[in-house]
Amino acid sequence: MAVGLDKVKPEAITEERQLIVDGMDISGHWNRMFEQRVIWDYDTSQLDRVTDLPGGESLAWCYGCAKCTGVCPVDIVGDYSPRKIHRKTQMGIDLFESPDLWLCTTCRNCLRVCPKEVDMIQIMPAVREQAVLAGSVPAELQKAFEDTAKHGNPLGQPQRKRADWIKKAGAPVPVLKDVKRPVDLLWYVGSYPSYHPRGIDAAAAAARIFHALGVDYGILGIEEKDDGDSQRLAGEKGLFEMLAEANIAAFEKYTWNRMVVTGPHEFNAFKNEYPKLGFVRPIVHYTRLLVEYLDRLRPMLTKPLNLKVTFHDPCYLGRHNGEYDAPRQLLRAIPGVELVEMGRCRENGYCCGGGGGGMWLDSFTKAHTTMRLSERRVREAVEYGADVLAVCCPFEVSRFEDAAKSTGHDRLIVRDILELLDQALEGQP
Amino acid sequence: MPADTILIIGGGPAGLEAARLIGDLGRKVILVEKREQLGGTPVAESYAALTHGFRSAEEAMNEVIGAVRANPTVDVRLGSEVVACEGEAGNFRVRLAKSGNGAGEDLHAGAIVVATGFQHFDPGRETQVYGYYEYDDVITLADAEKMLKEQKFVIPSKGTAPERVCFIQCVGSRDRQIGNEYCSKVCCGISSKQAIEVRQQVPGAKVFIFYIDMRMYGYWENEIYWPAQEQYRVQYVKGIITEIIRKGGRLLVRGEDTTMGRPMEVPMDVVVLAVGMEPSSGTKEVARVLGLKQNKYHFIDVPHDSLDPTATSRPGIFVAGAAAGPKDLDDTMAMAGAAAMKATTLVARLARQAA
Amino acid sequence: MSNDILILAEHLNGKLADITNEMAGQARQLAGALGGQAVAVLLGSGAQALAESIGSDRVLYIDDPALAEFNPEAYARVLAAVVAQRQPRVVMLANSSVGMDLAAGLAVTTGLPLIAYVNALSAEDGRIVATSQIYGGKILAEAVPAGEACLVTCLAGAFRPEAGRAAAAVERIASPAPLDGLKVQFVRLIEPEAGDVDITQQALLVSIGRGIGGAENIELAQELAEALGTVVSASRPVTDAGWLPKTRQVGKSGLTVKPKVYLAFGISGAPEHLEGMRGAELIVAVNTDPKAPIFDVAHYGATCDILDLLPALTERVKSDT
Amino acid sequence: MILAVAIKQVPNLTDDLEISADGTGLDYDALTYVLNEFDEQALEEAVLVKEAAGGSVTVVGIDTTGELDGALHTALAKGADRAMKVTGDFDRDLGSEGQAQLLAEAIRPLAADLLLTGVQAADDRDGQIGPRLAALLGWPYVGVVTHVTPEPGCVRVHKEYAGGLLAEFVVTLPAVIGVQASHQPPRYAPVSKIRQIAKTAQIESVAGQGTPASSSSVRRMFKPEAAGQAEMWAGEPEEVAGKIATLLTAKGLLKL
Repeated sequence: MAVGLDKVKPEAITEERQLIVDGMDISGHWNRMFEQRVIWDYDTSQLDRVTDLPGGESLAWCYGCAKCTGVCPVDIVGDYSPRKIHRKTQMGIDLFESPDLWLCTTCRNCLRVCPKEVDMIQIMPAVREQAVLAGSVPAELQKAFEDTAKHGNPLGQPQRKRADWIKKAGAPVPVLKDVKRPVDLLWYVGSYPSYHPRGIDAAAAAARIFHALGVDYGILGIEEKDDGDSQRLAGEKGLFEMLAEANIAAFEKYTWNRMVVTGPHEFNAFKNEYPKLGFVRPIVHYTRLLVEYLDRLRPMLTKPLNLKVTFHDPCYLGRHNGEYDAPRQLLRAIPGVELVEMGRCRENGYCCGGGGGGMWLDSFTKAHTTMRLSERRVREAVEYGADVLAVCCPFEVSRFEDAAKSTGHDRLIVRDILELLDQALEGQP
Repeated sequence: MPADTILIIGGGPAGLEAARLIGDLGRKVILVEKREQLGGTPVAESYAALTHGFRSAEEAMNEVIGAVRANPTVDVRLGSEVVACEGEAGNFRVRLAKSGNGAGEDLHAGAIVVATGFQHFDPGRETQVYGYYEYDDVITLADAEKMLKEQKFVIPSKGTAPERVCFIQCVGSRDRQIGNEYCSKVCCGISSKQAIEVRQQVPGAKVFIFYIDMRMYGYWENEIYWPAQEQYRVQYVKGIITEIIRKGGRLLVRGEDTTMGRPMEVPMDVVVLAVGMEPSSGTKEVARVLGLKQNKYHFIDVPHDSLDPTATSRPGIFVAGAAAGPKDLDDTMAMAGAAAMKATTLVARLARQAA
Repeated sequence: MSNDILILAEHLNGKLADITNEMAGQARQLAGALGGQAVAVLLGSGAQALAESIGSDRVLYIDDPALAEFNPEAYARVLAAVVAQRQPRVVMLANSSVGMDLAAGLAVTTGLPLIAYVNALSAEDGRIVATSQIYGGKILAEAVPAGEACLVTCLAGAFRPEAGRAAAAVERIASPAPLDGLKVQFVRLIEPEAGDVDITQQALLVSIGRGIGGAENIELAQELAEALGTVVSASRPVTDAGWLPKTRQVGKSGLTVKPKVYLAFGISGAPEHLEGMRGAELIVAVNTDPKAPIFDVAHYGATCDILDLLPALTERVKSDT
Repeated sequence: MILAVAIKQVPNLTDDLEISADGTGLDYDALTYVLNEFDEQALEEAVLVKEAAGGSVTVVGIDTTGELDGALHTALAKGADRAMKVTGDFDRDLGSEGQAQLLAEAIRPLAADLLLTGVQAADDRDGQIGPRLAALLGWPYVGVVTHVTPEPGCVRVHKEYAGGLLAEFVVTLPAVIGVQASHQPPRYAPVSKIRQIAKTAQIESVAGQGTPASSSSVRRMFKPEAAGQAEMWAGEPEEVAGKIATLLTAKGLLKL
């Protein structure tokens, strides 16, 4: 099947298996003859409810040009786009109770092209917050909120085990509490690299690379908590603020020059959101940091990998923060790597589906779309002939690996750029 | 010796502006107006606020009228019509008749500016699809202007504040069956302006605009359309209304929501028809008396020369404003300035050549 | 004041609870050290036989139809009267659904100190010393009462039972306190829902705790249990979360199990849980926290991740059989 | 129905607990606190009763940590209507005996019909608060309860015994109920809501009268002997699986 052609059956023609109206059996395809087709009212109060919220205003600005629909990753696997949200709410459909509310991954591709700057990155969190306050949240997302509130990470792992991964690092990992001296870089590891087995692989690779390069750094260990940005975008702003306050206090406890982060979501949080809470410090994503070290790193990359690699731009590194080149520079520095670009790349990069809370809405999203965004992306990588799908966001490795399995493309290897660099490093097995 | 007087026909915005400018240049101007008052349609039809700037129409027009009245070289003849015209550029002999009593006057003019304006399309005239004369609560932009000016926008049949108001665009415009294929240019903007005013005066009212395309050129886009949508939450729905029926004490407008691809039947308290512009009876009559060529729609034809947009088919006679086709006030005033300059320079040139 | 040790005998559905004789044994030792007697108090109706099966020095059997079933208010009244009359050095109650309803209230009405969650009780130079197991079994606190006398609630399994030893004398008396005008009315007993499997009848149990992480991982345990021909049981957090039915719960508020082998996966070993499974012949515990109390009762232990271990073991079992 | 819920904070047991220098208590400075999980159940049951029967819920606690506000805000976010704290110069290890005395004074003026509290807490060294409160207030008490159904003038409760056996009681109001588990899992209070409430909510403060003395004292606190009896297996999951399989075979539970 050609990529992108499988659209969901529109909701309007869903057939009720059993339906009796006024004593008449209109089950099955007979439904279609009797469905309510006329728009009988425009109850704009639903739109007003959205636009009355701080952050929700811009939904009213849509003049229906539909540019967003053309680039919305969700519309490709479902029936959803900001324009459609505007029209539906204008017609009186309640967004607060609609599954649409949870489908947006805040990937920012709509905002990139929107002539009216209808900003779903503000609208969705604002509306979701109200839904969260009203207790109307998909169960799996609520579980992630609860876990984050209770344990400081959405995986529900104990806080005291946050630094346990360093036992698997294969290189010394300095913890600031123990080193007791200023460091050049504070490495914010992040929840998935700290707890998720595939995230730990990337964190361990980073530790080995930093060690090989002689980077002067330290981590917060068990003093680190989830950045909370995706929870904010999913509607739990209070949780974000709570985590941010705790993190900022931990950051300020130690002396360091710059912060390096593993994940784009965390990068976005510390660069763009934490400053609103008074935390303004230099932040760098690991790809940019390693590009700075490239002159020293390149000679160490001696083991050719001989792979055709394609790169998936993380929404929160690329579109949200404008970094497209650093990851590619790193990949090109690896001997034997042939970099092939997918059709959707850079500014128009496709979304893995994990942003804006999508990471914790897997079954929900699955139920409302024809396929996962990650599955759609994996197919594209295969279509463009890649052996390896390279990523640099801790959400993505497990998402794409699962997607490769579920789409039958087991041959596709998914690796964090850190893992590929580590693999090419001299002396690594 | 060519005449140095310039005749201006029409005391609306275009005629007034032309008279003011020519008068300020020290030339003799005779301004002829059929009505017993100056100010044209904005005054005669009680316009509320003018775009752009939302200034009171009455106040703005009084300023122009005052400037004309205060100018000693401008001679105003109210209640007068041009009934005959002979001669050529530099030497027009024009007969004026006092409306009603037939008293006449002969004038000698070096150039003429026609500024006889437009009239609103009569929505009851053609196919009656919107029931303008049938339903009290179906009104036109002009009717709405009056209510807005009085700060009393109500459901006409009840006298109470409306909850739901809609505008139907392109009434009498862009319609081959009616014979008006042209776009009236201002109705999208005026509807949006009125929608803003309704939202200001009746904050509880929901306002919808049903449209084919929103045609908002120039400042209308950013000064009217975007604020109407973004600040005043006017709802724009693509898909024009085809018919209006009465249901449960309300009006039910029926059409298709083209974006959703579904029929719509929407209850409304007030329906405002965005009627377009047609040439006024004065425009058609003056064109006949002066022997000016008219276009297919009976507006005064201007030769399609972009370098000369105020010229008519008769040298020495210029046209300004909506007499030459639908136009907003900004364009009308600019065209009046151009026509004034054209007429003045022509008379000066002829005088120079004669000397 | 006497040097007697009073114990509240506990019985339910016509059966004496194991802990009664556990306390009786400890009470006799303590009474011996203090020069008093271990006196069990049994409240009931038509329960003479039960009274006779208690291994204390003496048994005070208070027989009243109002005491046929446990009623916290009636029990509290009677006990307060008995304590007032007998002035014991120590009153021992079980840290059970019954004892927990009574002890703290009795402490208020009698003015005696209460030491709870006791797993060790002794007399040092005539003074009572009791050790409480608190903070989920992580901490022990050795405490002494301010005065000479005190109340304690005892953990199940803490003391060796005085098995098979009949009471020397059963004194049957009427209730020393009026039992009318009760504000608490017993209505009925509700047997646990049948239909689901009976985990008490299994020779082998795959038991999971909070370490399973989420409902989605229950399947891993189910697969192993299926391969082993048994069922999955759980600690309280798992059934509270609704991941498994209540009938699978092992522990204080669940069921007591005594299988040949008990596989405790991701169970930390709160005292309430240990109470329900420490009787298993062989206990294997797997928990990533090497300090988890479950390792105190387990015979074998490992600290690997159960989410890795469960599929590995399932695989192994399938390939072995 | 006027409902009251008595709550308390307990050390977070997922932290490593340390003993203080004098060996008679915990190192309180190294602790973080959470709401006693049974109190969380009691609060949920109270809110469920309120939702079924109407009325109001007042949450009361002794502020021994200086951090009780957080727990009270959470309770308000979950549906409590009033929050009260008893303040004073209290020790961190103020026991159930002292807490119950202070709580009884604070609760008495509320004229509550029903007081719910957690059946126990991890630090109840000197017994549970619920029965003490009941005795001090002169109200009946039933504990280990999993279901509270409001009826006119009374509540019908299910009390749990070992093995899943339940007893049903009818308790005349006013009464104290010790909750083991609410009949629905406690709801999630969005942090957004808690923080919103924290900005606006009024927590009523009641000054505690004196510092109650304890009738028993801890003379030594210690951790249980480390390394219990278990023989520990090292190694990868596959190796552990192999050892378990061998054991099961030896016990005749796994037939080759």
